[in-house]
Amino acid sequence: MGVQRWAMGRSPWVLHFNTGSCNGCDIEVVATLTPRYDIERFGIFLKGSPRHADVLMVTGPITRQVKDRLIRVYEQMAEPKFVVAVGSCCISGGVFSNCGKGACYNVYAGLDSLLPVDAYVPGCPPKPEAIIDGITKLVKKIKEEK
Amino acid sequence: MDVISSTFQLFIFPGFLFFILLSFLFEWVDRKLYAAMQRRIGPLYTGPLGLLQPIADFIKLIKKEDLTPKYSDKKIFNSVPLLMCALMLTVMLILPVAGESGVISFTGDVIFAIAAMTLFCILIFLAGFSSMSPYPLLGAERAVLLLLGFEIPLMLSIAGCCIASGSIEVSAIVSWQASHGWNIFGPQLLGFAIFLVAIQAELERIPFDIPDAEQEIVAGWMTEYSGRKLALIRMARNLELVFMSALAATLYLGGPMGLAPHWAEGIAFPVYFLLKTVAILLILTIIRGIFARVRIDQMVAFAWRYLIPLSFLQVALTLIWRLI
Amino acid sequence: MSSSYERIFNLPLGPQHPALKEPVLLDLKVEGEHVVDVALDVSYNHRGMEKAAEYRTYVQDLYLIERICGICNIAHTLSFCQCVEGLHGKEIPERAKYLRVIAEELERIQSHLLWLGVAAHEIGFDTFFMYIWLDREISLDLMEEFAGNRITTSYNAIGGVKRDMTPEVANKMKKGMDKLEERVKFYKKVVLSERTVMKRTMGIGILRRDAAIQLNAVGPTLRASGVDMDARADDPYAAHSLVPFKVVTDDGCDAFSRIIVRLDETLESINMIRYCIEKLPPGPLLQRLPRRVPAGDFLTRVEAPRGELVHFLRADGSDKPYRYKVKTPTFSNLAPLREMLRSKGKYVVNVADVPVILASIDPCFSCTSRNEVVKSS
Amino acid sequence: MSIFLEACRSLLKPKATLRYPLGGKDLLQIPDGYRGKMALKREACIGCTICEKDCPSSAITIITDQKGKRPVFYLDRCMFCGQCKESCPTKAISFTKDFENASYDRKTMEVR
Ligand code: SF4
Ligand code: SF4
Ligand code: SF4
Ligand code: SF4
Ligand code: SF4
Ligand code: SF4
Ligand code: SF4
Ligand code: SF4
Repeated sequence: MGVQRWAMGRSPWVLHFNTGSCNGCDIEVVATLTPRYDIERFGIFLKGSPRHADVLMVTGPITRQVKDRLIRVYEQMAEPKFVVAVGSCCISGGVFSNCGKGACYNVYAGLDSLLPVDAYVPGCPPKPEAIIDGITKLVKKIKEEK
Repeated sequence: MDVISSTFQLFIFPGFLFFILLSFLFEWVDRKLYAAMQRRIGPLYTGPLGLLQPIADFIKLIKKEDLTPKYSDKKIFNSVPLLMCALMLTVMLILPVAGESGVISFTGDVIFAIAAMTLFCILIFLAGFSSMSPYPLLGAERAVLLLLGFEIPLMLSIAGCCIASGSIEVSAIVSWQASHGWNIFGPQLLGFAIFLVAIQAELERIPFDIPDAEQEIVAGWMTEYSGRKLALIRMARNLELVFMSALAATLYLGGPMGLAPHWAEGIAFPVYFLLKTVAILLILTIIRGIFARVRIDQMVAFAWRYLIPLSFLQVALTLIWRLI
Repeated sequence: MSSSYERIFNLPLGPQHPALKEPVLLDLKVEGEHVVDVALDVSYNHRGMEKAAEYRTYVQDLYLIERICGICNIAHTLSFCQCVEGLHGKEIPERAKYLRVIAEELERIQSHLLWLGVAAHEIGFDTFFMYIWLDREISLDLMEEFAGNRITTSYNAIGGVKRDMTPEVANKMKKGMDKLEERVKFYKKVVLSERTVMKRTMGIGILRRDAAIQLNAVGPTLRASGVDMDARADDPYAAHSLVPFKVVTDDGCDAFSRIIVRLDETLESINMIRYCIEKLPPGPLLQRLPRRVPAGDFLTRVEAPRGELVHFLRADGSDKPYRYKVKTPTFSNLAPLREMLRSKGKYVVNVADVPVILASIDPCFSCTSRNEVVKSS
Repeated sequence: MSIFLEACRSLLKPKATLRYPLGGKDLLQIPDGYRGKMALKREACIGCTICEKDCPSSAITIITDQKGKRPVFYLDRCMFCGQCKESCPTKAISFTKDFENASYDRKTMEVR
């Protein structure tokens, strides 16, 4: 469906989920809303309710405690839905991925072990421009696939 | 012929289609101006200058999966969005767009408009209540509290207009203004101000966006809605925005009437209508931009302490003015 | 209000909630619109950092400790470096001390502006939020130029700092400070004149002076209750004994005076940066230190943007810490927060006030999670 | 009231938004010291493996190519802290201004 894909790519509403981040990534995600970056240009809103959102933007290492919530929120979202992992912590555990052998006892090594991830935005934290770059790449993917 | 023209009027212009498109346009204007006040751009890449953004949002939501929470009261939960749209579309038919009267016009249609606004609030309450989860419940409760605050000033300010023109019919108010000057240039100026404040509350916009205050109760009464139903709710709210601005223009700014040669009235009047309603919308958006949200008890206290006495004063002034 | 118990219900805020940028669970007991009690669950952010620190070398730990928190990463690395330097018993070069103060104060400006924006957002004042965050970009641009990244800077190194301040950057910094000063003064004017802001913050989140001391509040939360306490003044580190500044206090004890305290502190920080740029002594940046740290205990206090931050290091002579312990400002402010969130007598807390009160201590729980609930299956 | 005046002034002022990405990357003024994606000067690297040992998030693995040992950087774990650059005795590692590293696939996120 051409129209559907067009509309989907033009209005991806984002739900931001912090899974135990150090706040670095979160403030950069929020910063993308602000005048300098203004992601509303792409029709993006940051939504509070999982029911309204299309894109789950996860920041921070996924701690054991928050895992169930994360999955619950993902399940509450309506199809079609997408997941973006922002920041090295979220992609792989980042600095927490190296405790002797493997990740720290309380952190999952990467979001992709829990949810299907559509785009990765590396950085610690990624610049707001880098997050925008990630979103544009995601939008391209939405338009071409699904 | 008559059937065709009235069907055209009902469904296309100035009927449903016109209003729906207008509602999308209004959302765009609202978002763009709001962004500009914050030195942002707002929607930009969807269509020229982002004009198609509201339509993209709508289509996307329509196409999304539609979830109904397990514990909700399904009948009410599912029907409320549709009812909201239907209600708004019906009540909009009384708005005069191309002439003195709208598609439908009858004595007492002003009362109908007021009733529709109240009904809309009740639908909001039902929407929140039927979701059966804490945030929507709190939102619904707040919506009703809000209604207590602004309903009376709203009615009284409209009553002021009715008293001034001696009629409770929209077309009569419009034609009265055509001959006596706009309501806003009279004792109704105060009424106009009260009306603007009250509809800001009715529309649940900052500073009175209390029932869906994001920072406190997520999306308030809308929290559990998704997909098609959310699309309808958003549309109903945009329609309400159009309706309220248009009603303000009709009651206070002389409706669609204005200077135009007789042969050009068919075009000039809708243009006047648009200009005036958009002007009201701009005022509403600026108000939204420069205030912080007040608390529900502060809102109700404000309404009872200032708005209601003032609106009584306004009615009294109008009465005196009429008698002289 | 009558205390009919049927009307009391639980309203969980979080762990995923638009008012909170972090996973935390505030379990409110609500009666109508009034909060009667609150239980906090801050365990969602527990990443096991203190344990992880024992498995890394000091060089690696620097970056781990930095990621306790993004917003005040400089305060954390500063504490860590001071612990290590302290055990070595070495002074760092004078120039590095000044540069550390500049970095620290720049971070404070950034953090306070961030917070002011968030506070504006919490009361639904989005336009104000946008203006503030637009101006905050000035400080972030300076940070990027100065340290190489906007947020997580990795500026401090064990034994000094990593980068020098070129005259060019110094010039930009001075210009940026002038602009920021003008804007912060404007914000103060707005806060002092905007009725809706005052309505939403005055008399909200009251923490009396004695309660603040008793419950061990720190930072601006404490100073807004009229207590004159600041680790920079009481226990000077880096170049703080040489850089003059005023400890800002206010007697309002409510959310509003916390805004004022933070705004005034920002102005102080701007002046401190100016002074440091002016008086920056020449010399080396880094005192190279061996990778193995002598055995011993060391504890430092640093005034992070949110208040006093305490780091403790026990070393056993190897190149890895034996034990590392962090006590962060938000953790200290949690007990006062609970006090603020409970309606008592004439003092009522509305649900609508909860985000404002929460924001008023400037919480960030990423450094605070101390425990994890383990389900025994 | 002051915020109203500011809003009016803002309406007249140019927008603060940088039209990235459609306006191009040149809009952004990335300072020289910015730590973006790293680059390796292959000739300079002597294969000492210090960078691997010091990397706090084990984002570096040493592999052997025709010239001997050398590091590979995994961007999905790297946090752009700059320690590898500090540690390298021959200054073989440097940081570029490239920040556009978003990707669909974790496996492609590496610098060889
Ligand atoms: S939990 Fe495992 S990986 Fe983490 S520090 Fe302990 S031993 Fe190392
Ligand atoms: S990637 Fe870096 S900035 Fe982001 S949450 Fe992890 S440590 Fe913090
Ligand atoms: S309490 Fe804080 S510092 Fe300690 S392990 Fe947990 S997150 Fe790390
Ligand atoms: S109080 Fe803790 S979480 Fe908050 S900014 Fe400081 S270190 Fe970070
Ligand atoms: S109170 Fe519990 S968590 Fe804290 S030190 Fe004692 S045993 Fe450990
Ligand atoms: S920048 Fe830091 S995390 Fe990345 S490879 Fe180098 S040392 Fe490792
Ligand atoms: S530290 Fe430098 S020289 Fe040694 S392996 Fe790494 S890049 Fe090569
Ligand atoms: S300075 Fe020389 S001996 Fe010391 S760690 Fe570096 S390469 Fe090895």
